[in-house]
Amino acid sequence: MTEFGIILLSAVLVNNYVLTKFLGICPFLGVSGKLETAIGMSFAVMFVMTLASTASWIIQQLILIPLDILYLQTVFFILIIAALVQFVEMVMHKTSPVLYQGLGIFLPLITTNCAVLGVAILNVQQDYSFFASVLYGFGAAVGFGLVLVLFSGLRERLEAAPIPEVFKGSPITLITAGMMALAFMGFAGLVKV
Amino acid sequence: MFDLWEKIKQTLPMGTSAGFTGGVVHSNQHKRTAGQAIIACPLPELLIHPVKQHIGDPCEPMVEVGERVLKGQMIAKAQGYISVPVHASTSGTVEKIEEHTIPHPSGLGLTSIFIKPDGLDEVDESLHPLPNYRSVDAAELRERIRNAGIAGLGGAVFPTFVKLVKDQKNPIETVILNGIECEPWLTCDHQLMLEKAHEIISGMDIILHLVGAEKGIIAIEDNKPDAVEMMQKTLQEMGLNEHVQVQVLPTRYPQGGEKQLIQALTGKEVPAGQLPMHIGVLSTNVGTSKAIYDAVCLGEPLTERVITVSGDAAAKPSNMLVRLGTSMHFLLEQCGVSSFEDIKVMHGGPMMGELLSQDDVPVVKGSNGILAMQKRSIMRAHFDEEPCIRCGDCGDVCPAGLMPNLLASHCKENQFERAEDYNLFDCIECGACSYVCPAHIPLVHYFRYGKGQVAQIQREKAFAEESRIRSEKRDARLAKELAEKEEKRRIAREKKEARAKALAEKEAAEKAVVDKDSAEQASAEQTDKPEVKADDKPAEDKA
Amino acid sequence: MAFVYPVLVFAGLAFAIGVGLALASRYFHVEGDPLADKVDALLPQTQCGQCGYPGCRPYANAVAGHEVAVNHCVPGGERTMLAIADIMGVEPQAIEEEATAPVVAHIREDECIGCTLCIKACPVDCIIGAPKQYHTIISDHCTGCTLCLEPCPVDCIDMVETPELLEHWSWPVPGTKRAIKAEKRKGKHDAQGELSV
Amino acid sequence: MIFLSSPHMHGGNNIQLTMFSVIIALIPAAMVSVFLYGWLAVFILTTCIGVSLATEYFVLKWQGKDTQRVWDGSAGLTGLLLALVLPAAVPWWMAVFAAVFAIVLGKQLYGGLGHNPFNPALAARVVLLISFPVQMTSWIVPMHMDASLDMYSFTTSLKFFFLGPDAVQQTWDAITMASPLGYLKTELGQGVTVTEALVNYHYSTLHAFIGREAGSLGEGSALALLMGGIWLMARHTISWHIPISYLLTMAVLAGLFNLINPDVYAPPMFHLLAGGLILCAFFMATDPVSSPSSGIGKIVFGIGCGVLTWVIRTFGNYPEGAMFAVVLMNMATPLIDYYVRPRVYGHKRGKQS
Repeated sequence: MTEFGIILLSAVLVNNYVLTKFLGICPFLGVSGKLETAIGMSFAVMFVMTLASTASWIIQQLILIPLDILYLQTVFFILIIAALVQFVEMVMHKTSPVLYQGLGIFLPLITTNCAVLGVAILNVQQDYSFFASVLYGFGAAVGFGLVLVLFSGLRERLEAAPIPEVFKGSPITLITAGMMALAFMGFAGLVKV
Repeated sequence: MFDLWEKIKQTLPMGTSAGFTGGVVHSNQHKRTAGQAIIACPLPELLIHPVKQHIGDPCEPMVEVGERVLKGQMIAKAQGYISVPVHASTSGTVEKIEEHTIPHPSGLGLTSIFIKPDGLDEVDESLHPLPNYRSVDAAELRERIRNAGIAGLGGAVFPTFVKLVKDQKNPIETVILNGIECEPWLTCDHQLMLEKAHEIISGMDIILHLVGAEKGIIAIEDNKPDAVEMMQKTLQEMGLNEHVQVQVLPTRYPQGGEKQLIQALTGKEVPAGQLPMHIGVLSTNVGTSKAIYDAVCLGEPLTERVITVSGDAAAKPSNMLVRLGTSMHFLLEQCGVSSFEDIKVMHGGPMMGELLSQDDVPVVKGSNGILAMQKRSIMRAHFDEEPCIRCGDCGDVCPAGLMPNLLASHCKENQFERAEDYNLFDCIECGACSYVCPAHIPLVHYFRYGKGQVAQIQREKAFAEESRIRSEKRDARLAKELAEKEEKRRIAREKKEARAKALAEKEAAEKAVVDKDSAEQASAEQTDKPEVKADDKPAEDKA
Repeated sequence: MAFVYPVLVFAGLAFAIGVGLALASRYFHVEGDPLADKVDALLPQTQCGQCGYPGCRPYANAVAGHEVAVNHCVPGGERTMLAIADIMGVEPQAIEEEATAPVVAHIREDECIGCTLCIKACPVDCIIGAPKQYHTIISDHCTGCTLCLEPCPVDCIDMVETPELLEHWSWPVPGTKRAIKAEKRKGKHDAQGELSV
Repeated sequence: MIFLSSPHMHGGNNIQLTMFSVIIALIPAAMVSVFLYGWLAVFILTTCIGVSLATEYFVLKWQGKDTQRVWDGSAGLTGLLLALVLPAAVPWWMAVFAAVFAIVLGKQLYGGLGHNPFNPALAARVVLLISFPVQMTSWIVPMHMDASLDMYSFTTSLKFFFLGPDAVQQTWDAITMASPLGYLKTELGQGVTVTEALVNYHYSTLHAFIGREAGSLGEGSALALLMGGIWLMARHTISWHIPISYLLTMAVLAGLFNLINPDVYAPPMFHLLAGGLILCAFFMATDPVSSPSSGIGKIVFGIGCGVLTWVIRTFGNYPEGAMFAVVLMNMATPLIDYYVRPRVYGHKRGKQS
């Protein structure tokens, strides 16, 4: 049980995908402009990442290892992730057209999102058990979502601030993200993995 | 957990009193006119009566230019339900009926009736005194109060008769008489309570009788101990002290706000979107109560009221009994204001009142105070806006429990949906937030701006929706017209064709008859016939 | 022949996923375009055609289909543009034409010849009149689209500003001394920028 | 025409007054720092405040803003707070860098006063801690502990501040010592129990309270900080919500775990008095700009700070978690303001109309 707790905590806070591994930066910067969109994106990523780590574990254990074709790992994983994203996109288009529009290009881009592929590959590298890998995927996604939502809150406030012209937009956003990463360093050593 | 927190909060010294949430404390130093006897204002040369002096629909003038009117005569009649009439406040002739600036922050005008007094002050006696009101039907009493033009004199000017209903579903249990007068500078209610205690309490008795309530509370802040004493004494004299009690509340602004007063006295909150009557409470201002007494027992409609005329530019501030329609400049001149150069005239108290434009405007039913303020003292309250440091003081003093700093920033950024989400429309515009703001942000102004914009957006939306329907209807109509035209054309064409065919047939038949004998023409007929038949078919189908 | 298995497995998996997605796409098929409705609801419905489309709905359809920029609605002004940009998830664009003060059309009746041409042009049917009779405009319904000006053969239609109503008056945005100063400075700054360019 | 809306009266509070009251409230703590570290403290204080003010002035000038705003007190306060969270061992360039960072990246780039999402002083301090962990966790021995140490005279201090330990012929080890928190962390890592570690350190609660332990400049005396903090609360310059909920959460958490296993978890009193907790609780977390506005939001903020501080102190690599905790909670401030709102009159809690 403790092991699972450590995996989760590590993925959410200590080894946060965005702020310490610097994975998934493009949606982190791209869809954090509005709180609602960020929350929607968090859920989409949570869904895709959890399923992706589940599916990649299954594929790894049932196909890649038995057939000894580990060199095709990336191709297989991308196939699975692309299908999942396609599926999420269809569901979202049906259930929430506004969110679908809000996420725009970033929704299909989850396909090539390094965080999602990263979670699949790091998972199999760390040789987790099935449940642990699901948890790891979920934890990474929660960490991503947490940071994304926090960041979108900050960015909504920046929107109203009289930031000097040259720093408006991306510069101040990146500075803020950097400050967040610094603050997250405080969690260093929280769990000894 | 949060409710527990709410309880703890009430006991802590952090901008909360036991009574209501938030609020600020003002010192008494501005109540310059406290304890000054009410003096009558002399008759001015012209009286101006705007046709709308209450919340609701405007009235319609019912006098002609040149007509002679008497004091208390109805000169504009109510239109719609939430509306009360306007009465002449002295006898004289109607000089003109045209637009005139009214006491409103916009400085815009409204149709007004100008009356030139004749100095006789002749009273219209069509309204009989009714000292024995208990024997009169409730509906008649209400109608009388309405026809007397009575609206809330505390400043909100909501037609009073609307509230005076005996509703089976929402029986009124408690009647609150509001003698709080929490605005700095104002003392008119205070003085009224000292001088007209009997009338006020009689008026309250009428209200209690009308709504069938058992319990009455007269709420007075503890900075007016003489009024408390006077009210208690009078209640005892009148033998009403069993039903009605005087409740003394700690001085705190905006305790005089209806919702805040109800919370402070009963601990109950008026649910959002509902009225005090829904929780069995009715509250009126002491001045309104006195006006009800005048209308019922003396047969006098609302033609005059007590006003605090003061301000730091007034040499002789006083509490005055003023005829409605009197010019404010005239009034201020009586109180020692000689020049209006460097002076801003304020209508109402400094916390919720409005600065008026330089034009001279008349006194209306809602005027509880007229203050002549030095321009520089006004500017001292309106410093330059500095960036919000989000200290949250505004939230601590907000009696509605809002987060004014966030609300204002959303209004500023034109994010009105967000602002509404933060309950913009629960703001009562009391001004406590702006009063404490260290950054001098005109928060109330932002809320008013936001509310106005939201209303405008709603109006535009409604108009757009209406236009869309009209446009769609037009398109449908045009399509229908087009279809009908086509149809008509087709019918016409077919008719024409049918006629042509009939003609051809007829001709053919005639020809046939004529040429029956001719053998060589029989072959010609054979060639014609198929053509006729082909034409024939559609006409038959249609039939 | 070692590569056959992997290829077959990969192809098989891809095929299975393809079938699955095809089925899902049928199940989650979206009818109509809810976005166009949302955009249409934001437009002022003046039906003025200044956007280059014959009315508000066609423009809404075009915007929802990403065929056209969001900044073409002149009467809607900046607020409408921002709202549409928000819902479409695109960057706001500058409004090219300034929206003017709200106006309504007014017919000078003594000059009207009763030709009914304006009646036909009005997109919201707010002009009443019969042939050879004076026409008049129900100003409460007029959207100020100016489409009736063109067809009038005697130019007897004016656009008049709507009067400011007391009950529609609203507080302007607070203007403090500092805000006014900053505005002035900004103006100067812009002017300098233009000069130096 | 300018429309002026009511109210036409003002209570008289202003930003300058607020800022200067906080500065005044920090004077006792600054005096204690001078008492503990002599001229070193004076140099760091003046450098930080001076550089902050100068940076603020130049940035305002560069942006074409009103340079009079330098005197609104916020830049001076940032400099003062920054100095108080720095250890006495920092060299001059680090103090200058931190002050410039705090004003430029912490505040002015976000649009100046009122718009910074993080507490500028703490942001700068976090950057220093991560960039220069050794210097930032070495604490000069306070003056009263080793009177024989020639560190506190004007010239030695000046040399040390500008040229480093070599210039004063001192080794780093001779002039520095561990703070109670750092010592405890190291000892616990080696399997020593809390009680033993504190005895070895000669830790005394009374000393920690009145200010005789090593630490950052302003952390020394809980007494001086409390005096200032309580005065501010009485003046309503800061509200009680954040400090009380912060300290209470810390006390409850530490107490609870101390009961469970007193060998591993330090007692609550130690946690409360150690490190920068009181300074953070009264002066950093209450920075109005980067903390929530509503009372309930502030309580949530304080609880969050408390939990994070305790978690980082107890489990993390860094001995002191208060600064990280406040900066982390600063990130959550907009969300707290959005989701945790006071109950609106006439509405039921949680249900927005």
